[in-house]
Amino acid sequence: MSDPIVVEDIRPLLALIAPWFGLIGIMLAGEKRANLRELITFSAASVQVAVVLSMLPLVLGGSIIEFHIWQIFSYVPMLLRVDGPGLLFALVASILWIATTLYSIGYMRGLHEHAQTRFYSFFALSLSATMGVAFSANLLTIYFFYEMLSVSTFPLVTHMQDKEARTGGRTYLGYLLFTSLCLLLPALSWCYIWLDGGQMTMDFLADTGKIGYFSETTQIVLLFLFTYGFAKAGLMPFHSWLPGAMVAPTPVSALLHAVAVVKVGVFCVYRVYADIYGTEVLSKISGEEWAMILASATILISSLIALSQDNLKRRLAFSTIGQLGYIILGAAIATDRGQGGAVLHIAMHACGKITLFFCAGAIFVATGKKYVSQLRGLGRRMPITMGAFMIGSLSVIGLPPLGGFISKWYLALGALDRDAMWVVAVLLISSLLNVFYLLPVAVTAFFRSEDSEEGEESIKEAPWPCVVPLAFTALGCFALFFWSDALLKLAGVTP
Amino acid sequence: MENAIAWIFIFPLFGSVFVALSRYVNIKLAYPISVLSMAGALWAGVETLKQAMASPNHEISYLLGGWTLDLYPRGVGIEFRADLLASLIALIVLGVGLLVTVYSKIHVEKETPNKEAIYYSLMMLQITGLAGICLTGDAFNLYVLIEVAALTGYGLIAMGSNRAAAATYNYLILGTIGASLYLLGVGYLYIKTGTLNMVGIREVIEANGLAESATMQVAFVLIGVGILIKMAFFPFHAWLPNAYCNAPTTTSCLLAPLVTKVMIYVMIRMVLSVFGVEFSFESTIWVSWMPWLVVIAIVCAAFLALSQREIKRMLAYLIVAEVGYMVGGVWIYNYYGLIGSIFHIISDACMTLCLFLGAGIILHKCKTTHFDGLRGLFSKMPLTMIGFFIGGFSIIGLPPTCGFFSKWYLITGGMVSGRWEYLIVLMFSTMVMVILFFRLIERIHLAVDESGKNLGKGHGDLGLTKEQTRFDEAPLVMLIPLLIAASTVLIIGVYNQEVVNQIETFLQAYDLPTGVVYK
Amino acid sequence: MKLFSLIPVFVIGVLLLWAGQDFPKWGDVESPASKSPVSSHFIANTGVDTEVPNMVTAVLADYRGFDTMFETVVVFIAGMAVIAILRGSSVGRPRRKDHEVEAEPDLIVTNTVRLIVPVIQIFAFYVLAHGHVSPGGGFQGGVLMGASFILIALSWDLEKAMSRFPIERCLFVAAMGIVLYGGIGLLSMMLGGEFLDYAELEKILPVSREMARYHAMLGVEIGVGFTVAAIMFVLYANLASEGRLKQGL
Amino acid sequence: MGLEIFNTFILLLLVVVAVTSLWVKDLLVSAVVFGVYSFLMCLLWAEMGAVDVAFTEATVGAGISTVVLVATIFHLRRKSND
Repeated sequence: MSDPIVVEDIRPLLALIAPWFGLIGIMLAGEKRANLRELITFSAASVQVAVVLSMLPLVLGGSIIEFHIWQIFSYVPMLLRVDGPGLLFALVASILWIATTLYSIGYMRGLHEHAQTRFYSFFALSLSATMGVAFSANLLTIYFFYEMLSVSTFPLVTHMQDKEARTGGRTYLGYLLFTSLCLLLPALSWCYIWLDGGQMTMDFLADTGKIGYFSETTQIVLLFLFTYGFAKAGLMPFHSWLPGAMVAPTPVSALLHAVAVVKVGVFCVYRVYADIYGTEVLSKISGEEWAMILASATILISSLIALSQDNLKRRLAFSTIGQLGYIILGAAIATDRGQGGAVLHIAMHACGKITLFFCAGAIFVATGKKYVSQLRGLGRRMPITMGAFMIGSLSVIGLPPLGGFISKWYLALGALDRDAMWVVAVLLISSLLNVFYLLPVAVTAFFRSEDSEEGEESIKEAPWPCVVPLAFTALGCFALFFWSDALLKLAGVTP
Repeated sequence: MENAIAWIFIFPLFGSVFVALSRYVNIKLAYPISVLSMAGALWAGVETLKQAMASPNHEISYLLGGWTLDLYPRGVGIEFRADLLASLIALIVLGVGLLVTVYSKIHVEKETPNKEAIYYSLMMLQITGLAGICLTGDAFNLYVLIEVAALTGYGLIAMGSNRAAAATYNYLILGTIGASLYLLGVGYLYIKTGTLNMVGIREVIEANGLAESATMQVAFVLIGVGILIKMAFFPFHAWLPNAYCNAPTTTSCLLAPLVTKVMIYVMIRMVLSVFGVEFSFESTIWVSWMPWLVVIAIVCAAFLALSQREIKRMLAYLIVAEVGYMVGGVWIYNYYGLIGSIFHIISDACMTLCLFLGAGIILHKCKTTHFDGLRGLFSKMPLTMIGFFIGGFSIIGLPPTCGFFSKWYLITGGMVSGRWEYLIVLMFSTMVMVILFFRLIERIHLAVDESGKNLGKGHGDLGLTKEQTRFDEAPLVMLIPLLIAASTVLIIGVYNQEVVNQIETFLQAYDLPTGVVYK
Repeated sequence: MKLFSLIPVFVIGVLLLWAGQDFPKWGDVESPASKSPVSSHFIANTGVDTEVPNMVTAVLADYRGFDTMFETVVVFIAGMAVIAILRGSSVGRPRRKDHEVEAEPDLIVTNTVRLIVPVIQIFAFYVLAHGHVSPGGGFQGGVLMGASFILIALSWDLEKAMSRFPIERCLFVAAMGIVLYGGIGLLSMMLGGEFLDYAELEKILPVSREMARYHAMLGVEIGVGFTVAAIMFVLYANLASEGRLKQGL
Repeated sequence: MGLEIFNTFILLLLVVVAVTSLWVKDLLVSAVVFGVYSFLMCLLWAEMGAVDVAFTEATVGAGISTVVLVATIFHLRRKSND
């Protein structure tokens, strides 16, 4: 691969600080001018999408965009760099932010939630951090934004301010900060002191594979520290924060805990596997086999747990854990196609899963129901919602012509590239399990006769701001399948 | 300005005397005089740092009384030496001093009525003492200045609540023991070296090969233990929490960020400049067991902090834990550990200042700092809370606050010298800090009481009246110092390289191990 | 508990004894402290540098004048701290009566004190002023001066002594002592030297550099004397009356 | 030789006095014994030729400190608990 052309440009920073301006505007508008506040959120999101999109041609043309913000240490800059996978992730996150904003308006107003200003403010902050992670050019920069994201999502998770929120918030921060401060920070420190005489930047582009200077044991230990240190990736046994965080309002669960936060975790892991270790080093050390096994175990176990969950959001949460396992698995396969599949899966799963969460939220807004067993016959009353749920489920399961198929396809190809048949088997089994825990929801809703309870007659679709985004993302699942060329190119996969 | 280093102590010294005299003219003058003289001192501190940075060997010598340095070992008079370390720490002392002086107006009028003049006077003498400790180059003069700082401390603490007197008594006894041990140690040094100048002592030690001398070893132990007592290192910490909690608010704001940190500075000064690296680390056995003591200290202090239900008391134990960090940073014996330790002195001063100023405001507005009284403070005083939690995040070590960077160097140091026990305990206490501060955030943010009972009616109702959650920010004279302190925490974090460069320039004069490097 | 606290005492005792093993001999002229160029400089050059015959005074007030200044400040702080702690602390607490004796001042005692106090005070001045030549100086002179007032307070009562030397005036005098000491230092700095470089005072005094040091030392000793005398009395007055400044013992 | 004996005697006495001042239950007695301690120190200083220090010890240690201690003790319970 020829060296990419490096372009100095401020646009990555703009994408980063657009939410900050949004934040100030949101704060100033306040609770009294709700419409203005939402308008500001919209415009911040639109600006972000526009900025990210405007970088697309350049990156597709083979160049990368860099922007130097600040010198963290004398030898480590805080450097933003837009390359294919980063841009893909940023695109997904920022486009879905717009959808989520619209959805939040319906959801939050529909439920008459409190402290909406705080909600929108911290939402914007989280998106800024997400952009930061997507565009980071070295390990320390990514760590900074990673921590910023942990802290800025805490008020969102504990939005309900009650006992449940406390438990959820404690688990959330406990896991995330424990892993990042106690596992990740020493690992980072270790790399930065010992490599290159302590003059190492751990740049994703320039320093790939340098970790091979360490002894094999050190490499393996570091690999584990990194994998578990980025606990947002939800790899078992550090996954319990994700179901715990489901106490948050649904838009938060949808965007942050199906797209932004968890994807930040897997994206970081991907960066470590693909750009710090690099396929070469990674396939030489035996630790990555273990990473694959752990990821596979996570996939299977979480799918099994998901089967037993009746609470719809918890079921989706465990499904998310499993799907994150795919991405880590793909990154750990250490072949170009496997890692490309991992990147693709970030986008594909995001689109599918956010649809499912939107639907769950819409059902809650319209009916107040949270459990799968309560959904009987709902399909006829809320056809759009449940139809979208069906599409989302199929995409997550991985059936063509939906986006989920492509990423799983490349994951399997990647596994075949290194003759890991058992990985393919894991993929197949887990897809089957996906069918078992996702399809019954839609099937229950459409084909089971409803309980004839009092007051059920009035149930109809959720408010339009809820329904439009979920229809949009459901259609997005198709779109991702048919227009996957650009994505493939961004992910660095040759079809 | 040629005599900037002298103005550092002249301003607060004369200021304090004039404040003490202001009662004969108009008591209202006390506050402005204090603020003005502290501002002057801060300016002198900045000048001194600039001069030290500009001078060729990165230090300036100021000879009090005008006696020359020519005579071996280093002259007959008293020397003030501002190398980069000294002038950095002195600058922090003066900066904290100015902020606390500005902050103190309302608290002093309320808590120590009719004693404002004496209060401000003692406060400025305290700062004189602490800044002097940083700058002096003479082992005995250091003792005198320690006494100045300690006595003013006793006075300032004892002016607090009813129980302050007993707390002061404990502090006084322990502090006196510590100072006496230090004095004995200096006496022994003089017996064996015949000089009191710090650099002179080191020169004689090196020239006469005194490393094996029993007297020197005992002197090292006496001085070391004396300073450990003064800095409230764990088994000797008993005086600190009571003293800081019962003291008047501004006293704790002034003493908490400075006293322990300045004593750690003294330890570093003793280890590097007086005894020398070789003697301290190679000829004594402290290196092998000090980190283990540090481990015990940090763990115990962390648990004690966890068991508190009152902000000021929690912060006091937190300081004890932080002292453990810094002492550990010195005794893991390497270059990065010392950078971390020195940087942590600076950042810890800033962040503890933040926290104590914030706690003082909470006390002023809510009349309590107990955890139960904190609900809804975010909507009541958002700016104060932002400042307070910037301090908290820095203590946890979240980027980009300065606490992250000092912790980074401490971790690096622990790794380079292979002191895993220190590293693990650092991680452990970081988690404790996370728990401490997010528990506080929970208590402020959530409508849940300690046992987990929901208090409000859901939907963010905190179970408080409208009156209690109304926007009611702290007075500007308190808010501005807090915000300046908070932004200093961030600024030092962002410009950490500027600070670290100075520390590195300072440390390059000493022969410290930097660890083996791969490649 | 008492036995327990003996342990550190013994540990430190053993440590100190152990340290003695390589001490120089008692009064050894070859010991580092005696042999060092610093000591020799004091012995040989004090007279040349400062014209002061008593080396100790020269070392205290000039060579190490900065220490002495802060020692004076320490005394000043002690007085202020005692006032700060005690003032208002006994409000509402009943005064203990168990050792109070209701009696007129004893005639013999008061008359003796009447005779002896002026002598003490003159002696105090002598000690202070003659410190350059003989043992003595600001601290000792100040303490003697303070003691004379304490004697008055002991033999009559506190109010009598305070009528001569009210607490407000005490503080003023104490502060003035520091201003005097620091002022001389500042003045010499203003005249172009370093802080406390008395020799620069030759520019305003009609004497040589050495004699300028000599006279400046007298000045700072007077400052020390002021502060110490006033603070000694403040300490006694406050401690003897629990900060009420009435009656006393 | 005579000086040696004198020194030893004074030093032994110092230890005895120090222990006594801790031992006695009556704080007033303790304070006075402490004065004695200072006086002995003063003798030692004088004997060593440090007349300045001896003078200071006499005025401050044996004089003012004792007075201040006694003045304070009059406002406390005279019996010590340990």
